[in-house]
Amino acid sequence: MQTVFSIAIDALAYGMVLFVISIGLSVTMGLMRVVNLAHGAFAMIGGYLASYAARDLGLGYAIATLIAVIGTIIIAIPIERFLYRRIYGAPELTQVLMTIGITFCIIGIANFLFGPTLKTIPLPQTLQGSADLGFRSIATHRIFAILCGLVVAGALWFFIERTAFGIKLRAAVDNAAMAAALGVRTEVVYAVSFAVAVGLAALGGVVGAELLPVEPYYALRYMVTFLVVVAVGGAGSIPGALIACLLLGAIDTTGRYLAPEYGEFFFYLAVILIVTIFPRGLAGRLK
Amino acid sequence: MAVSMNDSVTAGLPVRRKFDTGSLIGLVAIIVIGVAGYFLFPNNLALLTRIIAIMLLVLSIDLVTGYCGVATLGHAALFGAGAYGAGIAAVHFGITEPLTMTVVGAIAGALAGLISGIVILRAHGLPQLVLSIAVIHLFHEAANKASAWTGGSDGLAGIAPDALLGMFQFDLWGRTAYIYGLVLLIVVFLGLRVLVRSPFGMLARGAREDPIRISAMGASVKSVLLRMYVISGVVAGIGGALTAISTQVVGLDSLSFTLSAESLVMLVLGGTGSLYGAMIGTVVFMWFEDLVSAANPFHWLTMVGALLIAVVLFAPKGLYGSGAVILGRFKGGRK
Amino acid sequence: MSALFEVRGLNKNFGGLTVTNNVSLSMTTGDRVALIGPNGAGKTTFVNLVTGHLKPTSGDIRLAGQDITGANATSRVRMGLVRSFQVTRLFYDMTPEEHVALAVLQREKRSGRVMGHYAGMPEVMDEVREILELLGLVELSHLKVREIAYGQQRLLEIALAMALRPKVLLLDEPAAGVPQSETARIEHALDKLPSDLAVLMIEHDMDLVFRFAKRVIVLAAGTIIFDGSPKAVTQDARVREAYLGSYANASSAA
Amino acid sequence: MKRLVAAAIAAAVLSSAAYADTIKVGVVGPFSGPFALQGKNFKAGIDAYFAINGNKVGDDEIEVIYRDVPQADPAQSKALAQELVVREGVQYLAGFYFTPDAMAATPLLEQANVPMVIMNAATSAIVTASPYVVRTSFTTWQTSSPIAKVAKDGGVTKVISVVSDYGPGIDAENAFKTAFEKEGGTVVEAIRMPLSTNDFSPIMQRVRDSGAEAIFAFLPSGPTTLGFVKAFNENGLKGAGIKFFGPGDFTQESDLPALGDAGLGLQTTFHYSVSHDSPENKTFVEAAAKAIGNPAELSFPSVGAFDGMYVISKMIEATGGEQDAEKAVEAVKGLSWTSPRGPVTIDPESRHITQNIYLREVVKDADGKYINKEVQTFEKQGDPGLAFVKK
Repeated sequence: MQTVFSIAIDALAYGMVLFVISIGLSVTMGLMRVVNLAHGAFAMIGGYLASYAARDLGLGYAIATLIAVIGTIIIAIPIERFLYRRIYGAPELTQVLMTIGITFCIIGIANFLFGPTLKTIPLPQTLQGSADLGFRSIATHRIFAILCGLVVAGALWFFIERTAFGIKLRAAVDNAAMAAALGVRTEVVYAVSFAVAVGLAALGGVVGAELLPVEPYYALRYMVTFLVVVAVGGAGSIPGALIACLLLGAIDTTGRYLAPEYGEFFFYLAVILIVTIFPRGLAGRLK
Repeated sequence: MAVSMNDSVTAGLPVRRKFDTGSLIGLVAIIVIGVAGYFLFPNNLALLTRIIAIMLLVLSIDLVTGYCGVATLGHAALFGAGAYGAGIAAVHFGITEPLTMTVVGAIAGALAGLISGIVILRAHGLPQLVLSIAVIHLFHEAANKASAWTGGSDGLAGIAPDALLGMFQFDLWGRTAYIYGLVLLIVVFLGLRVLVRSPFGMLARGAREDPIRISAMGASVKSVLLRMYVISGVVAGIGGALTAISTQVVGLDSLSFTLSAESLVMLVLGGTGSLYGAMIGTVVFMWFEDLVSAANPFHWLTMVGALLIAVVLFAPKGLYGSGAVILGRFKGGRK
Repeated sequence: MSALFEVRGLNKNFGGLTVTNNVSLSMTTGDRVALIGPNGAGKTTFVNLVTGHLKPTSGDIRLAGQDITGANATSRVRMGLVRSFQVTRLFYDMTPEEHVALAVLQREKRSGRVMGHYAGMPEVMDEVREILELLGLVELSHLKVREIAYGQQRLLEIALAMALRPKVLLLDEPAAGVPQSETARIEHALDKLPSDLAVLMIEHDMDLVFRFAKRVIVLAAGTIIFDGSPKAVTQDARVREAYLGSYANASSAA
Repeated sequence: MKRLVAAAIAAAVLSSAAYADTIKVGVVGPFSGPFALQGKNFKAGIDAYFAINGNKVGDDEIEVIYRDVPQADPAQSKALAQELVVREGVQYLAGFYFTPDAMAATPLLEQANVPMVIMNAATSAIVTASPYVVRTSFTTWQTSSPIAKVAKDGGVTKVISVVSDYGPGIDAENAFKTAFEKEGGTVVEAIRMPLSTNDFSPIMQRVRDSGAEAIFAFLPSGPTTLGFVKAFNENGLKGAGIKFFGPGDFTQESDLPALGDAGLGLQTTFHYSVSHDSPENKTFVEAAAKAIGNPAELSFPSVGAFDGMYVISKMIEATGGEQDAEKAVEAVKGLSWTSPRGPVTIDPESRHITQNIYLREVVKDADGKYINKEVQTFEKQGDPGLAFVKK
């Protein structure tokens, strides 16, 4: 029983970290219909900025995170303006080519600027160490990541479902021409949602850095994981992504506990199974 | 509006001809470039052979992606199956005759095509992409686990193919391997030219453009795609076997996501839906990679990235596709 | 004795909503039947049930005495139940000749061939020519479909149906979207359909219906409310009721 | 025609060997991609050698030509090795970070009359693939075996082995198991986890459940080691007094700053520490740090490359610049010298390097820098893995 509990906690923590990092991608893929393989690259930029701010400038964790999110958005604005805008509505493969190209460039530049070594983001005193749960201990930063995930999920849900901007966004997604005719400036809507997605990526890069350390190849290394999460959840759905992350986290964690040598088989067979049963992602059926 | 008799109609009439000029031009081009490569880069034949092997993989992706519209990031599974098939045949079963090894590779590729086709064709769009990713990881992991057969991450070494046709040794300079590769490429190219013009080729093109219409004609789209997957497995398998024969070692990289993604990039770079696009994309990408990584390995990734972005911005249909459009416009302007 | 095509007690519910309600009809060789009904009457659902794209909640469908209720869409086509589309579904980068050739090859079970070109198969070519000639499409046979006019694309839809040599043909609004001036060509083409073929046409254009059909079936709210001669249809009180207001054009056209 | 071309090439190759006073060495390694750091270390080691000893052997000048294989890719490695031999006319092949890349190139050696000096690839079997292979790095068996004695001496009898599920990981597991059982200990459980594992918490749970007193772990150096060590600490295993052992890939110097305090106290066995205290190493580190630019990036492949160049220079000396692979290899069999890592010998039998393996502990030095401090020396260790190579 204790073991089951213990695995469940690990699964929850891992799933929530996945959620924080991937949810931005779900926004770009589901709401903006862009296969954005460069998502990990933006998360990585966030990680590097936070690491630079915290380690080299000696700023606090909260400020470093803020700098990472805002900085990444600022970096992303020209990229959106000059590159992404060219591929909205383009065929999937063209989007793949473009976003892989962007990823390669960002990796190359990061490698040049920061070097190939691992970069860490020093945690504040409160997030260091572990909390004792009685039967086991759990790292404090994992609890923090779980909280972050919940806050992000709630805020994003509110943003999309309950604000005027959310209404415009959903209208633009359903029918861009119609939304434009009704006076919605779709360009602005797209730019803002892109900024939100990038900001979330950066936040995920910072919060998840304890699990997925920042280094130049971060952007490629975890690309597949992000894609899988979004596809399983159903692109564009927040509850879908949340359930997918928790489910995949649980499968992954259980697999690695019970039979680590077959962990990979477990995970990908489960992915195949889920995708075949729910071809539009988990949210496709839940709605 | 309705176009009555004009020159484009008459221009279309020669379709009736039995002789396929397009294939002939392609054939001549491949031979000329191939022979030129042999004499211009006599010391780079190993690299050229590698380009041919990857070209076969890219052609194979084109069959399912370009002609049938299936998005896949897991096609190296077919290539790697061919490579391991030929390699295992040589190392564990003593089948070292190169032609037989190639056939074994083709069969292994076809089998892998069947298996991945069955899985991948169960979804569309992004979920399909993810299924293909899952497939390649499962193949990779399986090969890693079966290290008694595959050598695991250390690679399958000790493949020693016999002399080709009993006469031509696979030598240090890689001449035999290169010429063998070139011949394989020509055979595959001609075969694929026939295939894409054949009734089945038309059916496949139709299945990409409008699957509902195809099923209203009484053909099962899924069966068309699956058959194409198997055929594409044969082509990729031959490419894999060529690698196994020419390098005499097979590594897990031949079953990797990286190779799958890279070769898809090469295809899109050249332009999907045409055999020339696939071949041009491979040559340009690999040549560029070789050139840049030799010149400055520390920055080649940035430059390759810039190349890809430039292609999307300035040649959105890929190098060959956009080239053809520009050429067509030029011709049209002259008329 | 059985009819060539028969639908018995067909029902389809979506959740609590009954979209097709106990529909029965039968057709024999050479029939020319028009299925009409106001918008929302359930015509599209009916077509989807018959072609196998939807599963009926109950009831069965028989073709040439054989129960095909459980057969999937493609095998129904192979058994001789063919449909055309209301919105043109063609391959825009292929020529009309290729379209028809593909249909002929598919019918002949030769579409799986990985070798050869249809131009090298004289019997296929002859038939393709014949069909294209019959429908007046020969001149366009080597243009890409995207380059030909919409009216001609509609003709090609009919050509494809003919090439499959069906026993029963479902024509889903063959004249939809075609300008008035060109409907004559469509009508002309419909006249060329083999006389032993049973045709069920779904159409809004009442002129076309009256000229083409020997029998008219009216569907309203998922139920057949009329099945009889074109003459009788305008006199029928229930039909008038079903159309009143919602379909003013029908009365004026009648 | 064909024969003519062949003859021309052969002549070109031969002439470059006979008359050239420039001797070319082809180095294959990961100079870009996720492992670029290791390639950079190759280059730093080689540059350091030239900075200290000059690039001349007698009248002959050594020229190094680099070729990039970003990830394990034997086909590419073979193609590049072939190109180096045939086009560039290199007399020596060297480098090779990954085992399959080295294996792929070995069939060329005999025909090309070229010796190969392995500067990193750590699978025992490579030296058996061709008589022209010499290795100046280490094998996973060599670095993983001594820690069994450390564990035993520390009073540990039950150990759980956790390794990445790929060739070197399995080597490490077998090496440790063999050595530890010989010492009389038991490996209670052997876990192999996929290379792509990011979250190690469930693994740590397994470790805890196994009741072992210590963990033996092997992961390839790089990002995952960080997550592993952190998970070890955060899941309370460190606090519970479970000891941590592993070969030095875990605590390569360039990863230490990222590990930070979490790494303190980790005990690993390895053939080289950047902090090794000897005059030879001081000179080496100075030159290599200058060559690599950022001293924090300096790590173990540099010393393999440095000694590899030393071996090659001895080969050139012995052959007088002539291309003669057999003579060259023969000349370095049994060669002994003092490397930056300590005294070493090329074992005449296996052509693998015999060297000291050190037990090191991660500590903070006087400047607050994290280092691997050598605390114990296992002298003259050969490669125990050779005995297990399948013939």
